[in-house]
Amino acid sequence: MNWTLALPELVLSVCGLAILVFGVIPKKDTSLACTMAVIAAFVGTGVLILSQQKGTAFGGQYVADDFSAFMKLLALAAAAFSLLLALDWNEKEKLNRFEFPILVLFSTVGMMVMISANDLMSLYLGLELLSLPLYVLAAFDRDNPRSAEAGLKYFILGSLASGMMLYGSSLVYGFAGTTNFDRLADALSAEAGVTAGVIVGIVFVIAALAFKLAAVPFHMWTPDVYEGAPTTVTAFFASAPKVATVALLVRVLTDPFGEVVSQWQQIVVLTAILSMLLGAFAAIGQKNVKRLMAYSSIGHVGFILMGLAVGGEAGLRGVVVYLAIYIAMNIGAFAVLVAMRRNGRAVEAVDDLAGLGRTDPAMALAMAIFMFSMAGIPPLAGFFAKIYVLLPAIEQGFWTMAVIGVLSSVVSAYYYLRIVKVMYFDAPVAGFDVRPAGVSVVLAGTGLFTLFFFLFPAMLLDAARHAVAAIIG
Amino acid sequence: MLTIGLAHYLTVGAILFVLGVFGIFMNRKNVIVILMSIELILLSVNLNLVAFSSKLDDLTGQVFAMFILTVAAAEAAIGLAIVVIYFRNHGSIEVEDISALKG
Amino acid sequence: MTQPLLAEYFPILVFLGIAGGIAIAMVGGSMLLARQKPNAEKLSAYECGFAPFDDTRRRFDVRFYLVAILFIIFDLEVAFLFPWAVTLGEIGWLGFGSMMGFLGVLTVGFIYEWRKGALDWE
Amino acid sequence: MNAAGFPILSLVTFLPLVGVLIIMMVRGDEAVVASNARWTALWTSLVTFLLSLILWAQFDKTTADYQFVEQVSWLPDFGIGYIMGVDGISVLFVLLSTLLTPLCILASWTSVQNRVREYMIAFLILETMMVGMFCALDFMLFYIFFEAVLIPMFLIIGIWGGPRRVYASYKFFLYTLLGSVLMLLAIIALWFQAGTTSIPELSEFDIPFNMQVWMFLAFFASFAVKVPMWPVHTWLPDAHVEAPTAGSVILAGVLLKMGAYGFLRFSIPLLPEASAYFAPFIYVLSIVAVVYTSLVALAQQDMKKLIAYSSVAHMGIVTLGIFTFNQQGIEGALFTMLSHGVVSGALFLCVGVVYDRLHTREIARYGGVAKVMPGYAMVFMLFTMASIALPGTAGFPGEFLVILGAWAVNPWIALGAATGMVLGACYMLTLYRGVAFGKITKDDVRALLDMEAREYAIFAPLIVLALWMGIYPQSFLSFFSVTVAQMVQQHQAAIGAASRLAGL
Amino acid sequence: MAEFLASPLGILALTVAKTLALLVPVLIFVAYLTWAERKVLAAMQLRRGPNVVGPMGLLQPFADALKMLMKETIIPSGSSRLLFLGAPMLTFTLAMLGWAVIPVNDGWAIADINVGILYLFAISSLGVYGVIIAGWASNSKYAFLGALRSAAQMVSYEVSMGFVIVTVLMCVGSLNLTEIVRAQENLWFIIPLFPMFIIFFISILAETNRAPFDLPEGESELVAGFFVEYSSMSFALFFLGEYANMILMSSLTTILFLGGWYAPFAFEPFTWIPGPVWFILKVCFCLFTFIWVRATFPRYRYDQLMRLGWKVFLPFSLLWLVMTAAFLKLTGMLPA
Repeated sequence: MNWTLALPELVLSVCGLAILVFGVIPKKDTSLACTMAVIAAFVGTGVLILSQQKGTAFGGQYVADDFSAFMKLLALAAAAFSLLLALDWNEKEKLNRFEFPILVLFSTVGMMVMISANDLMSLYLGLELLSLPLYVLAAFDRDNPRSAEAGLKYFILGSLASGMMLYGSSLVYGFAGTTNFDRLADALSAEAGVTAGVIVGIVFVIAALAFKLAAVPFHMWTPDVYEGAPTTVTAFFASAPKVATVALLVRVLTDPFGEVVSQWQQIVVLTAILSMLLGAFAAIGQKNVKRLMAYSSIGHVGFILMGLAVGGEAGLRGVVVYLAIYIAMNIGAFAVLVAMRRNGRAVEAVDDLAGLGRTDPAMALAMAIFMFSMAGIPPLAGFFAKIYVLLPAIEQGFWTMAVIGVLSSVVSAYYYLRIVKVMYFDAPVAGFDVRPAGVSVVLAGTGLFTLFFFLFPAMLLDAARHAVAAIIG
Repeated sequence: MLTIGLAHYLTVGAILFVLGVFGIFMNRKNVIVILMSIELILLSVNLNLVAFSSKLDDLTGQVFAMFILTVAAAEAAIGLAIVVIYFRNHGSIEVEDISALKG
Repeated sequence: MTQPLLAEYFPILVFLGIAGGIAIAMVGGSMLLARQKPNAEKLSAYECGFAPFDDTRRRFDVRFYLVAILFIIFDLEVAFLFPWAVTLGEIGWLGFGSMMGFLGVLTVGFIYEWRKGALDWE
Repeated sequence: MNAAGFPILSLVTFLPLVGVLIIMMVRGDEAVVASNARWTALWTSLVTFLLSLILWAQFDKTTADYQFVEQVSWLPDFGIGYIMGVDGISVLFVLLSTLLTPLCILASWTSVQNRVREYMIAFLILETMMVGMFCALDFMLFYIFFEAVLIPMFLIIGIWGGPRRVYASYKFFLYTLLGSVLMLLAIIALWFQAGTTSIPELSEFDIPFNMQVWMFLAFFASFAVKVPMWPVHTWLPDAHVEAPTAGSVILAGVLLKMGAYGFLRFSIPLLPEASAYFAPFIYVLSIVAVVYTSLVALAQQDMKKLIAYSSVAHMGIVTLGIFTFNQQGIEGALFTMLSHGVVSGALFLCVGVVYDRLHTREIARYGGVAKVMPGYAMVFMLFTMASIALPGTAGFPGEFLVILGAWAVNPWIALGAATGMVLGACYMLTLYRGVAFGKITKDDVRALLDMEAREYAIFAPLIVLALWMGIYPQSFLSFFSVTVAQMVQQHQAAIGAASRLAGL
Repeated sequence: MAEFLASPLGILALTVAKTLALLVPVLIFVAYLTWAERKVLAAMQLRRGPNVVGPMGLLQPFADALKMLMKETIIPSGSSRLLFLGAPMLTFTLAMLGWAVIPVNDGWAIADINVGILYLFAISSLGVYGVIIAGWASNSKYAFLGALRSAAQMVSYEVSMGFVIVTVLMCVGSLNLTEIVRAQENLWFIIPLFPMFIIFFISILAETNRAPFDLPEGESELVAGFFVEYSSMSFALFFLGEYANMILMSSLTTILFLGGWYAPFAFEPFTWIPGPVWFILKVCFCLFTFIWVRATFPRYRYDQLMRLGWKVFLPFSLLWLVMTAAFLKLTGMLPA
């Protein structure tokens, strides 16, 4: 029982519990200290992951490999950055309750479990541990009707998704006889193992994960939840959980279901295409930045799914690289959203960004970088992300998907440009309140990464290659 | 005497599942009904798992069912809490009223 | 497929039938035997002389929800404890430790609830 | 390492970014920042230009090989490297870019008053991207520079442009992006075929014909928009009209050449059979562009629009020349590109001179400018003549060579091109007459002052060039004649090989 | 005959007979419990109690039953009829259902299922439904509030009850009720687990809504709580259900802590008396304590009640559970 492999998760959980106790005991406000403690815990866990051994534990339920390590680090970084963003905003919005970082922490633990899941059971547990805090976080601004509604919607649809996943898992279990990924792969590699029941189960599982990932046609909740939830929560939503879900999807589709590629590939291709198209077109008319980002995220998920549909070493590497770059851009963009406060009130209309190029050139520059990058304009990181996904797609002959992908990225460039246009071309309205330090740190980090990624792409690429090798080999 | 076999359990499970899904989408009255529908879905899954577990003579399914029960409890707790928050803000838990966010 | 197991529960089914039958017979018998003479006043809900002026079920204290939620959590804990307790002799120190970890987590939750005042009624 | 002894191309490419850094670091009130930004940008671009003159001096005109080559491993996994180098085709464009940039900065000295710092930064970044694009010897690298140009140009048009700048900038951006993403797909496909994106290696590689067709279409989508060829030229008049003067200059002087350069660098050497296959199609589009846009230009009231349409017509001549696949045609096309870069840039500057004074570009608002601004009238006339391709000016040798080359292919095509030249004379002279001659009817025109020293300084090098290119074209032709000769030879070899294959 | 008994119909007939043989005495027991309660209370309050109907009022329960039977069944106009009538039936049925697994003597349980304690625990949990449905269906504020209070109270104490049961199970190693009793052959669990016994006993008081935890039906504030709207036989069913539950819980206490059918000392003359008699005696003792408590203690305030359940019993029983587990584990005294 080599449970020490799961040490990062265990340590993080224990830290979470300790911080919870530490946060609740004193009478005074402990939110700042708790946030800092959680960030420290994230950093510590990251170090642990780096020094972690590889292998499987808990009777095959849990696997620690290079892939999981990479994804976990990514998720931890995303979570830590989201928390940095949350510091000031939550305080101003009177959301500075110490539960916030702790919920983020537990959600992150869920992600880590999910990333390391090697069994439908641990997959489910991780997914729920990830989701449950998110439901709460969405409704965190409990006196705000929109937040409560976002929480409710997210909860209902999220629960439905996990129900679907469970139903699928039960079928897979019943017809394949096991829930363990390795044994599933064995079972499915036999001709007789692939029965209709298993296929239905797999479809259900994939659909549920697509739900969590907000891929079309399971995206309905995304814009509402993104808009309704507090901005800092949305920043978290849009980043870290995506890492975990994608990681899981990668593992599930390559490891146990890899033997039945032909059964799910078309579904993923279709989902990818629809997501890219919807992400491109639906965002055009949006007035609310958060909504816009929601649709944008759907489009990016489409690209990620493209890599997944293509599969293989190159495809998965594309997924990993895209994900990492997307997370950086996205958190950066949300940092700007978090800084959108005027006279002490949070604003979130696209037009509120008007003239940011005058009033806060640095932030406007960063935002412009993120927008151009998301649109896929070289030499920014987003361009490379798209390349690494398009590359295998074309290699494997997925021409339709690739062409639709690039065309949708042109369409989406339209609305990314709109933000740049509003910031630089439009007459300034009153400036935003002073940019909080946390936002500046995040902006600087993600902005420099996005801008200068092209100088040393090899670092990320090598890491991605190692990660993918672990899951393919 | 009628022997109750795997197919029967699966059929009941499928019916419950479909009922649950329809309960979520068709329901126009009350959010609590949605929560109950979710429980129904989880129930159907448990039924499936336990039936399979018995059929396969493998404990995994039952362990899985236990986990689902646990998580379902947590989920129900959170769901109830969110419904309460929602109710306090909107003064109603009618499904048709959930439309402040649109686009 | 599980006939022997079900057979053990057969008496319970019989029990259920008989007990339910008695209950129905008692209520039904009373309704048949006794004179039924309802009127509007008699059928109105009990109020201290007022006409009822609000929907009864409209709102109630959120703390009841809280108790319900707490119950769900702790009752589940008990559900896990049952099999653990019965097999404690066979599962070794790892089994013991796991449950202690689980209880520890719950204790932290309990401390949290306590400090947050979830356990105070007033 | 190379002929210059140091990585000169990278230095020329990235030197402007040093200027950007300096400008970004300046703190102080707006006036200080603005003047600092102007001077820094000017000096940076001048130093860059001077540095680039080394290329002129050290370029070996006797070989068609790539020179000053630098190679650094960049994305070894994907076979993408950072490869820079120039040959006869590109070296003069590097010089053209580095020359026009300081002129543009000078031209914007007083006309751009708000957000000077950002403006200068945008221009310097633009310079980096342009130079980088012409130097890139890796297809992916090329694409990156090619696309990245969009960002500063979008901002230049959108922020400092005219009333419909938002529309124009969007149109510019999206048109070009749409074209280039298709090219991106083709690049990726090519990459898989060849396993590399290095241009020298790619040109050794044979691509099956049906794949060539698809790739040609994808490349065409990108380059044709950029050139721009009829009928995807409509972004150009909008962009030109709305862009600030310097933006128009760069746009006409360099950015339009990117498309034609792309044809020369990629379409023809990499896809010789497909190029030959599509050549008639290109001829038709080019002739239509030349004739149609000339007619449209005749009807314009707006000076910039008129020149913009004339650019489309000139670029039609260029594409025509490129696809003749013979020495004269391609040399002519290259020369026309250079001369057009100088001349149309200068024309836009001419418009800018009067626009700065009266803030209108309507031809009818002027008239009789020659009386009050004799110096300006002289300069303007010179460039008008050059644009008409009067012998002795920069425009002539190129267009003449193209017509010669076209004649070799098909006399009717040459006739079409010649018609364009005639029409060009019509609209250019109309423009010039409308602005310079006639009675002065408006008071504000009467009060116009002639050009000042700074403006002469801007025009001086252009005048020199326009005359030099016209009178002694050989000093420019010599740069690329060897390269072109080799290109033509390779093309014919490839076509021959293909037809032999087909014959088998 | 033997052949008939082996046939399905025969099994059915036998089971019905067994069931009736248990249920009828239980119902009579319930009836006399009400009589006994009044008598004991009267004695404690120096009164006489029922003494008119029959000798010593022994026929009083039947008189009461007859009266109930002849009363009009009132169904309030705003109520949900089906639920309104269903709730008392449910309560009653559940109270009866538990008896199916109670072993009065070794091997005497009608359904000797291997998870008997879980079954009982589940049945007693379901009791909440009767209460909630009654309160909801009545459409009366008092009933509704009473039902909520009752439900909250029942679930609150159920948790600590659960912990207590788990502690006992650890000492037994089985979920079977007969096994649990057998494990106490030498030592009743009341001795090593005395604190848990106390908690358990108090919890079942709360679980059955008995004084001093009878707030849900607190006459002074809620005029009988969740069954304020009930009359006639449906009222009687609640009543019967409550008393049947008391007896059931007493039996459970007997099984868990008081050694079931075993004599207190395993030597003569105690062993002369048969097991079932010991069992009934122990149950009677518990019931007497129930009534004794009612006569002695004032009613709790609701917040005190919740405080006691959540803040005292829950942590204490949890702690005791952990300590017991650790002790058993360390000393190796666990049943293997």
